[in-house]
Amino acid sequence: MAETQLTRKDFASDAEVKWCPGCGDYAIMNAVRDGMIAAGKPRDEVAIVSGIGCSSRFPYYMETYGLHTIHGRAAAIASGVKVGNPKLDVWVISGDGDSTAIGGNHFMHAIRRNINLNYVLINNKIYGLTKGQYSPTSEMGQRSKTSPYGVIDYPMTPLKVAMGLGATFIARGLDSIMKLSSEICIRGAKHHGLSMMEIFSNCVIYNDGAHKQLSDKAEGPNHRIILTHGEKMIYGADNQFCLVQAGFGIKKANVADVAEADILVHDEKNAELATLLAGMRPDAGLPVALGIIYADDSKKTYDDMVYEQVNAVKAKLGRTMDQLMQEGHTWTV
Amino acid sequence: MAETQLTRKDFASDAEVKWCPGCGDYAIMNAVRDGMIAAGKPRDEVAIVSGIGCSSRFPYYMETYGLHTIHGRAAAIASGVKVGNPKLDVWVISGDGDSTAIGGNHFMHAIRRNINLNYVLINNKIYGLTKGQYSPTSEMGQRSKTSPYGVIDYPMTPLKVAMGLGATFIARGLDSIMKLSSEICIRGAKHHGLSMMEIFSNCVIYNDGAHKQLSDKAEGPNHRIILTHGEKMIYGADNQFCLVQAGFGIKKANVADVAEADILVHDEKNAELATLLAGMRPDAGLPVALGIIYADDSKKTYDDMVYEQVNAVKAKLGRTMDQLMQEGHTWTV
Amino acid sequence: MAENAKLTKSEQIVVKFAGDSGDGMQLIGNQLTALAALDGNDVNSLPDYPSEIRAPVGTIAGVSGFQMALGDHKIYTAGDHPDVLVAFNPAAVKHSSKFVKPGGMIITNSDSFTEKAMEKVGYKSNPLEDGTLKGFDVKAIPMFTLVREALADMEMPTAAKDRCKNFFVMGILCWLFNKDSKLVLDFIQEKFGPKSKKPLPLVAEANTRAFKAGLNYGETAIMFQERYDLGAAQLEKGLYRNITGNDAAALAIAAAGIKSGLQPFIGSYPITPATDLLHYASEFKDVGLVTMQMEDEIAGICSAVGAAYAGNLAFTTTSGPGLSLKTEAAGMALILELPLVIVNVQRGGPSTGLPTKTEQSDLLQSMFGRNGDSYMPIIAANSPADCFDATYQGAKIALKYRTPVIVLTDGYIGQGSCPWKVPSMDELEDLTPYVNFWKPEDHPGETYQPYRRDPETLARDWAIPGTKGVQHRIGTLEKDALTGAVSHDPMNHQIMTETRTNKVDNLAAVLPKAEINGKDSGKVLVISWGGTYGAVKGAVDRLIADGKSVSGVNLRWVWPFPPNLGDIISRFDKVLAPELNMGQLSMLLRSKFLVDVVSLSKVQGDPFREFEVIDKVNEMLGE
Amino acid sequence: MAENAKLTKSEQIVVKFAGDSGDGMQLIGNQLTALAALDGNDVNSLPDYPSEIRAPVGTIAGVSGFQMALGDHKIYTAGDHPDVLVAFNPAAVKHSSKFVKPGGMIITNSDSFTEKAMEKVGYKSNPLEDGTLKGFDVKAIPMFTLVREALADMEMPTAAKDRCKNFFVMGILCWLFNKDSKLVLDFIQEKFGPKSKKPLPLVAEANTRAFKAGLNYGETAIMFQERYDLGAAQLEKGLYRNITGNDAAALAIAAAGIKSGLQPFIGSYPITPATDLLHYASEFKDVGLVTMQMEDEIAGICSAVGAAYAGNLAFTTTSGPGLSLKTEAAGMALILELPLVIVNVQRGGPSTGLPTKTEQSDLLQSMFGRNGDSYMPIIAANSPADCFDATYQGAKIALKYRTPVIVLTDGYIGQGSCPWKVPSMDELEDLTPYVNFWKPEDHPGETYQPYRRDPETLARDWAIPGTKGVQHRIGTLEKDALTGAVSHDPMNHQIMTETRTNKVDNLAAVLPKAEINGKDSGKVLVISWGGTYGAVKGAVDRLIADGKSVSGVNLRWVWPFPPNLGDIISRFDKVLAPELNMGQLSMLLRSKFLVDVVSLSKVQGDPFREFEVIDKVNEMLGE
Ligand SMILES: Cc1ncc(C[n+]2csc(CCOP(=O)(O)OP(=O)(O)O)c2C)c(N)n1
Ligand SMILES: Cc1ncc(C[n+]2csc(CCOP(=O)(O)OP(=O)(O)O)c2C)c(N)n1
Ligand code: SF4
Ligand code: SF4
Ligand SMILES: [Mg+2]
Ligand SMILES: [Mg+2]
Repeated sequence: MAETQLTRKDFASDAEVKWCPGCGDYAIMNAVRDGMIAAGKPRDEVAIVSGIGCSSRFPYYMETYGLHTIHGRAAAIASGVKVGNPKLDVWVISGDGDSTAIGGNHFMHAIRRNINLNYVLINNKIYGLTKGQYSPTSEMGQRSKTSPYGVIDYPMTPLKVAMGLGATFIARGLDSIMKLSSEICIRGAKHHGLSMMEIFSNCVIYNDGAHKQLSDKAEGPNHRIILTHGEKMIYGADNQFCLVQAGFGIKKANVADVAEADILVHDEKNAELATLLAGMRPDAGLPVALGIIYADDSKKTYDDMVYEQVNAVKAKLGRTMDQLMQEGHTWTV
Repeated sequence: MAETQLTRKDFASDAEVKWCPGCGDYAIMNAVRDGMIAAGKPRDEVAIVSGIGCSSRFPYYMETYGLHTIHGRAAAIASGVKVGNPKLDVWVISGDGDSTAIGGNHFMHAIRRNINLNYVLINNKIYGLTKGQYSPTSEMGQRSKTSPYGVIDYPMTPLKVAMGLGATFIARGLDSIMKLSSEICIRGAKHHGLSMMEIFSNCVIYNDGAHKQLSDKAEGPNHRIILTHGEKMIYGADNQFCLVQAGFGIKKANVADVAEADILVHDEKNAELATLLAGMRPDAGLPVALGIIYADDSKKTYDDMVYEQVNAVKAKLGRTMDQLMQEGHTWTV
Repeated sequence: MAENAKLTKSEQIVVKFAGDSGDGMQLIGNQLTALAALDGNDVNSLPDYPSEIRAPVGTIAGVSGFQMALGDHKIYTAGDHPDVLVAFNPAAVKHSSKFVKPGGMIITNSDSFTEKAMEKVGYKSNPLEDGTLKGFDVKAIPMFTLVREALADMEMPTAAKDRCKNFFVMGILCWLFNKDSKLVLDFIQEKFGPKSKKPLPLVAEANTRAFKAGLNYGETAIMFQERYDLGAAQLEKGLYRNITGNDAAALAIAAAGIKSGLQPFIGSYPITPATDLLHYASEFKDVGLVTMQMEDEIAGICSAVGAAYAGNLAFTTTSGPGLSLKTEAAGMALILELPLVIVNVQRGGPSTGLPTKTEQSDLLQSMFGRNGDSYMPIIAANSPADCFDATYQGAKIALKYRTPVIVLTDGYIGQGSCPWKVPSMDELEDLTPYVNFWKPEDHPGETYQPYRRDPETLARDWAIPGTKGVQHRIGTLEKDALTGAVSHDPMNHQIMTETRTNKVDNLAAVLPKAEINGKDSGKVLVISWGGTYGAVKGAVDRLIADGKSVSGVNLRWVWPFPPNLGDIISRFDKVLAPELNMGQLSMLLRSKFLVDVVSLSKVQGDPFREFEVIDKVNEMLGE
Repeated sequence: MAENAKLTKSEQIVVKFAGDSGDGMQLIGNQLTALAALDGNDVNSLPDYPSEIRAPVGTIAGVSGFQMALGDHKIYTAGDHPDVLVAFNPAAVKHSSKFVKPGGMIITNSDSFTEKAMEKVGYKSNPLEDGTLKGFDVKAIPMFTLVREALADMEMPTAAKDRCKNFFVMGILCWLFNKDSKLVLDFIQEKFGPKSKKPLPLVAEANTRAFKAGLNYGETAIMFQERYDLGAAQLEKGLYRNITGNDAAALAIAAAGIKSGLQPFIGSYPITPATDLLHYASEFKDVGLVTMQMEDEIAGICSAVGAAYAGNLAFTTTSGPGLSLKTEAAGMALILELPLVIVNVQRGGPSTGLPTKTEQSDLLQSMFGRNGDSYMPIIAANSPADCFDATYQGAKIALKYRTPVIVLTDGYIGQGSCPWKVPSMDELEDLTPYVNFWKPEDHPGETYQPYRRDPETLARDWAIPGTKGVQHRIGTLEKDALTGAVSHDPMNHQIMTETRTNKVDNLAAVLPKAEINGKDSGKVLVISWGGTYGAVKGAVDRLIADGKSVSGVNLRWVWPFPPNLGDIISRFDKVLAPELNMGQLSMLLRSKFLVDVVSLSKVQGDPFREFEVIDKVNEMLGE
């Protein structure tokens, strides 16, 4: 059917996109469209569920089924959509506030249950829609409308938490590296299980430059590493840095100073390694990990198990509704 | 003052304890009392905040200030108590459902903020008060009133999640090992920062034997390891097993088969190690880690920073309330 | 001997069991209920247990009770004052004897009146001897002694033998109420016999013997001068089953799903006293009912909204505090205009309040507990069995009008039980006509408009994800009255707000008219809703029988009100609304009809007794 | 030239600015507000911006508006129809011209009427020329051209120069309204001059020139035939400041904490339109106000309850959907009987609804949005400045009665601004008497009982953690009426439920009597509450001036009602309640007083205009 030849354009609804000029979310939307194209589902079998936030306006701009819900609950609602109709390709689009502040509990449990959702966490480290308050992913000391003297909450690293919950797929992208974001969404779309895709986005109005350290043309490459399965962990503007093991941890080294064999090789299937990679932060002298950090298709999804159980009970007991109603002590008058 | 010579008895209120005979919570209450004694605060400077659940009945039985609140919110309420009056020694007592189901979001953020709370998570892997439904810590396949055909949710490991959130103190105890629980509560009480103390409890009515694998006289020692800082990780009924490093992970070995030097030594201050230890599960062939798994006093607490900031602003701006009210454009009529 | 114990015909007997919560009071209560029901009586029961899982043994706080009324006619409540109290220990006597009707019978286990047990509840001397209970017909029976005798030659621990006292008592009652002992013997076999799930031959044997010993004791002990004989109630013909309100609602959920052709779905989180509903529903996987126990109430309703969006027939179940957590998401279902049924089993409030006790204090929360102008229909179940129909009707209206509906029950009817005439699936109304998903093939040449409405019901056109070619976006911001696109247009908001309100108001027109119990006009009209139905019906019947100018009307739908309610009210001098709250329905009636409705308010964790309503009405009649 | 432009005295001028949301409409509006206020006028303003952060440039959806009324007398609203509309682009003209009063003035930037800009909003031809605007006094001014000329020799990008058009317009208005230009010049220096936070000499220079160019243009261009001259309003003597409702509430929170001797605490979560309150309050660290931005609304109120328990003066701030999430925890504060103030800035509902628009539809949610019978006092602010007093009074009652109190404001008064007579801390009522923590030393020989009550207020004895020797336990289960220990006793629950209700009802007796605006009796009584105060006050004043038999009464406390309200109502033939909802107050009034209150309901995200109230009253008067 024609649907398989879909292009990004086909996924654009006729609603006018209302993000600020320069908002990072534009690029991310294209990446998500690439993911949907790759998944190959017809548009009318795709449902996007979002919460509330600038990023959560996303569904309006997509030529699929879309549900713009309430703040923080997208993961719980999407869980119901997926279990309600497992044939649908269900995406969650949510901001850092939506997912890690008010939505934290549903974020946790959707990951724990490994429901087969494609979850895009658009992280601009700020509450954009409400005009600039700090979020759980904002940095210590960051000044915002509600932290005029600086944030005193330690920032949360969503992907690290996700690994603690047994995530089966985690990846991290950056709005300004379009190609990478697309790869992530394509792999995520195909992953069987919950794909947690955190993509850094730049809020030009309320947190401009939040990711500059990573996106900077010259310096960026020295503070980020783009992981590829099976390849050595070498990074830097001139590939001068690498990562090596140190005890149970990872440390940065100069390629020049270490034996090639000591340079770590990325393994998407290594959960312990992924946990460490997900948590790397520049303030600890380590690069931020981008790309597909962890991907394991071997774990059953919650939605699969729901229907396995339903079918098992049908096979084992197979009562009819009339039988159910007539169970127990009955008598006739 | 006499208060320093306090005994467990002194911490017993005159309310009749209404837990079922044999409930694991009795032992845990004694451990907590030991912790409070060690902390050395007078009873009227101790506040216990609990949610709802059998375990959350706890405050009624303690001769301290106590607040039995609503389901799942104890951590958020206790955060307000501690910030409201940092002089108080504030304890949170909460069940696995209270903390990891409905209370999951507050559990996460209290840990992330490292508020100076002593948090006892009483984990019986069931909803006791409501008579036996599975909880997020229940095992796959477990049968309960709401999972007559077996649980299909993957279980959550609270301490692993806690490490993902940057916890500064995590420990795990078992109701039947009284001495260990006391040690944990004593260290936890003294820790500056949020002390997350998970203590397994046996619900004799609705989930009897949930921890049998660990508590069993004969077999228990083969499935658990009691960690001591600086000591080798050797365990087993006859100290026959040990833990050794395997890549970025940990594996079980027979003491007989490995060089002594390869046996891991516990280091409370190693976060990467702690993350691995917190996540060890018998179904992965590893013992459950008990004892103090991680303890790091170096991180500032949220409550400290609140007042540091208040004082800094007082010093820097030091406006009076009248000045605040008269700010901006004013005119006199 | 039996000969000289005369058999008195009686119309209704009220029995109450009281003992330690560990002593299986609910079990024995349910057994007698079943026994009486199987014998053709109508039965209504009211369990009443402490909120602690295991309150301390032998204390007042630890007393677990189970009251029931059996009759040869339709029974509407578990009765006012027990004719017979079976109190298994001193605590039970102390706790419950005061409720027994003057001259009523108190059967108790004299073996349990030890010094220790008595002082634990503050009896200085033995109440069975010191006249504390004078005015009652006390039967002090050494149950342990007699049961141990009966099981003397059996190899089992005394504790186990003592547990058989319950069946010993069943024996006495079986004789006392002239029931067919075979039913009990069969029951013992069913439960413990070889064909049972886990056969326990020893237990079966022991209980059988204890039961027979009880029967004998009744016949032989001279202490019983009279026996009660209840004729069969004239119930509608059909297959009957004794059922609790929570179980009935669970069945209705599955049945409604099947009859609508949609997958039934429950997104929920456990909470007393609603949890039993989820327990029972969780067993229905084989008929395709999907239940998700979510991480909290918010996720419970949210998963249900998601399932509804995907085209399931979605429900969420809860009690008071849980409902207050669901309010924001209920508002979402409302503005999305998706069908959703919220079953709320009311309990004592505010806050955690009295979790195991009944109350009707969530009515106004159900009406108004959402931000913005957001009205939704509310239906109330008026008996355990009626929970089936109320839930089924709620589902029908939710589908037909594309709206969330709240079904209100309460701890009393949710946990209480009564006989239920089991419908066959064929009898139940077909719900498929109310689904009518919008599909392009049914509307050639039309373009789909998510908020185009059916002119009569105002239900919007509903197309679910997966429908070919009509992918579209909806959300919780105010939206255009036709396209559903986000709209900040002032007049559009006015129109949408009015439309949402009218949708619910219009429902009134098609709701069944309220039926009057009694004359069309008169001095006092008593309005009941939900759990107060039984006591009011019983009271009004008795008042009418006494020739009083009183009528009753019951509200099945609490919002909107039935079309003829205003007219009915206008034909009475005074209006009384008995409620287990501080006057919540009264306030709705007053504001709607500007009538000085008198509120009879009771908040004691306990349903109304008929006499309480009768006394109030008489007071209003000036008598 | 100035000479031939005559200076007409006028009592009130309504001005509206409209332009792209990026164009600084709110800024210029606030500047004119300040200018007029500094000049002694009374001012009332109403911002109105799109909910999108950045709605597309040049579209209707992207139009940001700011309306204000300036007068030589007390001004209660931002006015009905603008006398002068300043519309910066075609979209603004299309969006706002219809509101302008017949014959009113429309000042616009003719340079912005490009083909592209016009077709973007569907103008086929130029409305400035094709008669679309006939009936209005259109001043089409080539602003860009004129400003660029004025700044010709300055080194700055044209875009930057064009931005100076706002001060150019300020120049025109300054002349048109006969204001003192010095005030504006000072303002420019304050903002950009050498002494400002970040000096921008170039911008200062450019804006100064643009402003002067505007002044000149007014004087010299023959297009203006008349100027307006407003005398100073007779305001109460004192120091004034222009303030928004949210800022006023933030100040009240800090002030109440200080005057009660307790640490002020806010536990909150951002939500439009309440967030500005939290923004401003977050700056008050130096006076010791602690603000915690929590992970969600539930944690926001829960942290506040915790802080209250610890002895802080605790607040939580939110809007509609946030309030619905706080309901369960509000019930906790209620049963714990702890002081807590919930400030709710109402917005358009249901669900996410219209986040940036105003509405009064959370009244019934505030009344009833909790499980169980759970009443709490509700106070409503009736103007931006009044948000200070309403919040302060709310805190006082919360402390005095140990109860949660809800303070209702709305998007209109929360974000709108008006002059505020700044009180000195000495003037403010001392709140320490209402704190009186229970300390053993004050009660020799007494034992502390958490639920012993003050016989008059029914406030319970309050001892906070850290108090020597009185450690005790309280919780959310129903508790003993004296000791606070868990109690399942039926009568105790009845007593406690009644006590909690009475506590709020009794408050009525000591509340200030409602004051009548107009005669004590008559044909129509108009009842206002909160944000409707201004429009009703203005309307009733005008109706009275026209000799109509109309009076007004405003409800400061919405629950309980003022003691004399029933008496007042009884003295009027008809009662009207205008509300920005579907009739929520009406329903409370109807049920309480059994009077057929007429509801004037408006849900358009926009406050009432005086004429809307006047028309309705006239209709009721049959005129
Ligand atoms: C219940 C509720 N609480 C708060 C809000 C206000 N609110 C809307 S979006 C938002 C946060 C947005 O931040 P984020 O999720 O990071 O999305 P972004 O705008 O940055 O893309 C908040 C606090 C709301 N709409 N509903
Ligand atoms: C808002 C709300 N939802 C649900 C409940 C019902 N409830 C009370 S305790 C509980 C779970 C108890 O489990 P846990 O926290 O593990 O404590 P335990 O009883 O096992 O010690 C539940 C579901 C409630 N009281 N309030
Ligand atoms: S405010 Fe920030 S996040 Fe929102 S649309 Fe604009 S740039 Fe994007
Ligand atoms: S039910 Fe279980 S958890 Fe609750 S008190 Fe009894 S044993 Fe303990
Ligand atoms: Mg964000
Ligand atoms: Mg538990």
